[in-house]
Amino acid sequence: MILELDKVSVTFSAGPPWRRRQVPAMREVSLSLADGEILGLVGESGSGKTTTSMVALGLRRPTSGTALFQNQPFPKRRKQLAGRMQAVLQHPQWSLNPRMRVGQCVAEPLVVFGGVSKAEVAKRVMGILDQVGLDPSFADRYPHQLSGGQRQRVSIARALITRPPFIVFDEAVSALDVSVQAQILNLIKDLRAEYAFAALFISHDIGAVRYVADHVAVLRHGAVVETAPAAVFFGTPEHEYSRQLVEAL
Amino acid sequence: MTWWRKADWLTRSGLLCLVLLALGTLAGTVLGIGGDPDEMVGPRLAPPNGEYLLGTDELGRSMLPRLFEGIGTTLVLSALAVLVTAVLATLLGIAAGYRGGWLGEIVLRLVEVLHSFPVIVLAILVAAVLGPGQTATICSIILITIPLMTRVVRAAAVSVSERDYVTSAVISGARWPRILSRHLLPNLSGTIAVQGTYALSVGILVEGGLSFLGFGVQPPQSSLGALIQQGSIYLLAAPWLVIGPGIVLVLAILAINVFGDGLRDSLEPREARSLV
Amino acid sequence: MTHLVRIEDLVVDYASGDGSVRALDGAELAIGAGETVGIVGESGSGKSTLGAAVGGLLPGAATVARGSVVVADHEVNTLRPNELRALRRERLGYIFQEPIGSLDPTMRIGKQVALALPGSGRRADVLTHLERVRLADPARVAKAYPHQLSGGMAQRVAIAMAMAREPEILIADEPTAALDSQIRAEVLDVIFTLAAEIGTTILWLSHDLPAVAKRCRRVVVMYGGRVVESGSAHAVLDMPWHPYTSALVRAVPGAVAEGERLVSIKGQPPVLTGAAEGCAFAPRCPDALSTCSVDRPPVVSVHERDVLCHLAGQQVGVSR
Amino acid sequence: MRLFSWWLRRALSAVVTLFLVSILIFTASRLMPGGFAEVVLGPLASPEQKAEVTAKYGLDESILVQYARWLGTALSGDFGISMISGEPVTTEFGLRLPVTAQLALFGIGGAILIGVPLGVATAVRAGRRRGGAAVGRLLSGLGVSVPEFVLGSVVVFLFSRFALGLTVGGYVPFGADPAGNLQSMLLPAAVLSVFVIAVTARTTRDAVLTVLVEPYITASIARGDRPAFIVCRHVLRNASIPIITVLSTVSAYLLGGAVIIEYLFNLPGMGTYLVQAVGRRDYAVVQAGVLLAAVVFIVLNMVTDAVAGVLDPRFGAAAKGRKQ
Repeated sequence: MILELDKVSVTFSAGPPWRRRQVPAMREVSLSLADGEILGLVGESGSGKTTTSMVALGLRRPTSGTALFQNQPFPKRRKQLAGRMQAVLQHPQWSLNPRMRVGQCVAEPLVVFGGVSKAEVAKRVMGILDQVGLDPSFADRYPHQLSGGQRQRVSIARALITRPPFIVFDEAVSALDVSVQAQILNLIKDLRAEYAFAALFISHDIGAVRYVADHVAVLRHGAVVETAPAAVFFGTPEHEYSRQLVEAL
Repeated sequence: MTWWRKADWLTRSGLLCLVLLALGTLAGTVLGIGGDPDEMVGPRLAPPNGEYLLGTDELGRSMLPRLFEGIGTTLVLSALAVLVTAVLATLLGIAAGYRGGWLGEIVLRLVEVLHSFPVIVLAILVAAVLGPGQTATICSIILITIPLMTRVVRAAAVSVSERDYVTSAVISGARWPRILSRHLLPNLSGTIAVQGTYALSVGILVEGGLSFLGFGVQPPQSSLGALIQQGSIYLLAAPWLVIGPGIVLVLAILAINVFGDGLRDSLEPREARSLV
Repeated sequence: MTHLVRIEDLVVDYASGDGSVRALDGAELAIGAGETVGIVGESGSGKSTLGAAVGGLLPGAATVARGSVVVADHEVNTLRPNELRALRRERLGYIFQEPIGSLDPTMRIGKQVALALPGSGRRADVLTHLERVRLADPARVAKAYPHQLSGGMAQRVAIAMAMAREPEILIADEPTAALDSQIRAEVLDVIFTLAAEIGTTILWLSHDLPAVAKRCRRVVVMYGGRVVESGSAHAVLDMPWHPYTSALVRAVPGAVAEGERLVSIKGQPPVLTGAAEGCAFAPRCPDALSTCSVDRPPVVSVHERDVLCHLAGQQVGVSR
Repeated sequence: MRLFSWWLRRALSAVVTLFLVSILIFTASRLMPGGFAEVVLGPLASPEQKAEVTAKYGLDESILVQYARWLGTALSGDFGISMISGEPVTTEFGLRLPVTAQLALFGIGGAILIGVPLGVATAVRAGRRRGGAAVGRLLSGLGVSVPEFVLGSVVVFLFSRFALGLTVGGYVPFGADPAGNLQSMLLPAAVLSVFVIAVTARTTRDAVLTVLVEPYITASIARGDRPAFIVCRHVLRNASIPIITVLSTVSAYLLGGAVIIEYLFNLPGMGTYLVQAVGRRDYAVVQAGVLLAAVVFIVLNMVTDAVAGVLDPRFGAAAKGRKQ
């Protein structure tokens, strides 16, 4: 198993110190993700999708329950995870540092990981840009010279450059136009076939999830209401809420 | 410079005016144009004439070299102070904005305490403690400009550190020196520059005010504020003593403000909306 | 047949940092009273600009370079300010994308609705209007401030305000894009039933082709600042004539059969700086002819269906 | 209830700030050059005399005890005795506060009556024509760029040199001669107002411009509302928070003593007094004056927050959620 969440709950505290309220964001969420598998996570806004992705990435510790990555608890030092997990996040306009060239952006995870020569980094950057369908000349451009779809390609290139076994796609295609969204979904599918990474694919778009995911989990009010293999889920959804989602397709 | 091409005429004139002022002063001081600022050369309180372009003061010193010295002192003191402010405010603002937690609370509280004093009153308190002079002027400017700049940098740091590229860098395993140097500082530099220009104009204003009250730069050293203060004693008999430094002072502050406005507009372009 | 809205050869430019961007590049549209029209397009296709142009609501950076917008026999672009306001007040209703943002955050809902009502809006009238948009507890909503409402509730309030004066035309600019999928359907139900009751013509701007096809009689597809295809919803969706429309239909991930590959459109939507030389879709079009990138395609009209494509003549010939 | 707890927090926070401010002022006053005894007795006093004064004022006790005593007496409204005049500081302040307050009133009046409308008008007009923006920027820039002492000097020169109807200086209390008082206050108030009005107008313009692009303004325009209606019903209230914040800053600045104006026009207000006190090393007066200015500022800030909470219902909620 690459990722295992076992009865993970996360609560935020709100209110003044003398009257703290606990706001639950995840309630006993259990999910598991095998190597090379894509798990689609569906839910409305406020259902706990983002918190789940934060836990999966080790950016937030569970209030209770355990989260295991590659069968081990998340290390204290972030550096130990370098190169092993990456994320493609939501907002196209802020996914890339506007002050860094595309080449530097893509190279960053590799540079942080260390132990790779400059020439090797440059070679790998060109290679991965080609893989995501961008011309090598893009390496010298700045993000503001790119369209939304191109930026998302750069984000995917950055995520893949260390060849991580696990990637989180958090609403990675939601902000894209339909015609470009299809390109990116196809790209994700093609790259998965080649690199065999496992992924958590988070989206409120049930159609996109159906297209890329092997397994589906439905979140509602912070709790998982149904998990099933994609074929089963879209054929015979069990939970009432899942049925509504599939019907809306 | 793409920036220069995009800027409008007003912003360009502001920057140009500032550069000319600084270069002119430098040239005037280095080349000794108009003679020695401290030498009593001519008649007392002579109006501007061919020999003394800006007239002479009550001791018969030529005003032109004194004005050069004055601009130099004012600009150097303010710039020095604002430089310190910029460095401190950036560090404090990022610490409070990116790190947050108790450190952020302490920084915000300190800033609020400093912010609780009216500008000139704080300067007076500093002058009372340190005694009038250049040190007091610099310290006053720093203490006066630091609260606002820290707040603005903090707010900007909060919003930058919430952006996806910072999260992505953290997920990649990047540690804070890299986050700071590659992500935060480059994306905060615009905000810092804009706030820096505003702080510089406040700095010049404070120097002037403090020297005008007699707590700033002390004679025989001259600064724009000190020149105006000394000149105002002979205001009726020799208005040129005030007019020269006054015009230069207004020009310098205006140029900086106009330039700062232009810089801000280019960083945060805002559209105007008609209500029709 | 007289049209309620008639847009002819409309060209709109936006001033931007380095020059200008063309948002509308000769858009043509005619809408009759009582129609339900869905305007579909990706971001940058010009649909929002078109919607804004109907009410003379273009922002300051926009200039109308050419063309006319006629609403109920008034030429919008040349109306005097007070005539334009009268037109908006008496004939038009607008709903925007941001439900909570469209309401004044410092004013209670009841007060805002009252201000939108004709005459002096009384409390009873306010509650009636809030009930009409099927808000569960109108009295409580009337007392609330916008930030205390959910997106769906706020959008219902916005609908109530837009429909308060029973407009002839309702322009809804992506009214559900910011809402969750379940609430979307409910809000759209409210809009369409209310409009049907009052007899309001609907102009719904959306990027969701299937959703539009479900609710609207007519679909208008925009690309590169022009209307590239328009016609009855079923016809356009079932047998698209324009290559862009057909690509768009096939690019929706939910529509593709299990195990089948999505057909994506290569390249990116264009950003025009001036009039497009030929067809704006030509660089991405799989069937482009050599004329496509040089000559602007003419409108081909057959059976109340308009297509803007060099290929359309042949296709129509074949399918006839 | 929630509002109350927010209020409690806000008040506590103000008290903490005030406490820190008082420590800062106390520390600063201890750091001022020249020991207390030397200042009282002059530089020629003998060591015995110094020891006597030191004991008398409790200066031989620990610094904490001294601070506590100072704070205690200050809280009860006793700021000690001015060393120059020998009168209680409170009495001296009582004489000078009215002058400062009157000046402040003129300034605040100018800011509200001229600055705010000017800012609103220029912001609303900004969208109408292009090209005029740079000129507007230049003018508003000029307003905040002319230091009071420069403008003041010009005014003093003009009115002293040429007979323009008003005289410079010669302050008379309002109670003694209202007409003469107004005549003497008119010029300083006018000079003061230029800066204050420019600052207010700039902030107002910025705030209004920000509000004008909000979707609810577009929605209001789309409903066919008139510009005047939109400004009164929607724009003003939503732009109010930055505006009242700048008004409060301006007020605090004015009440803290429009030091330079008072000095220049020789008005016997708080500012002039404070400048004299520093010059004569009258530390009790400096301490009290600075503390008073800070208190005014902090109280005004609290009032501002209160007004903001009333004007914008989100404000209280946002301030409450800040610490999450």
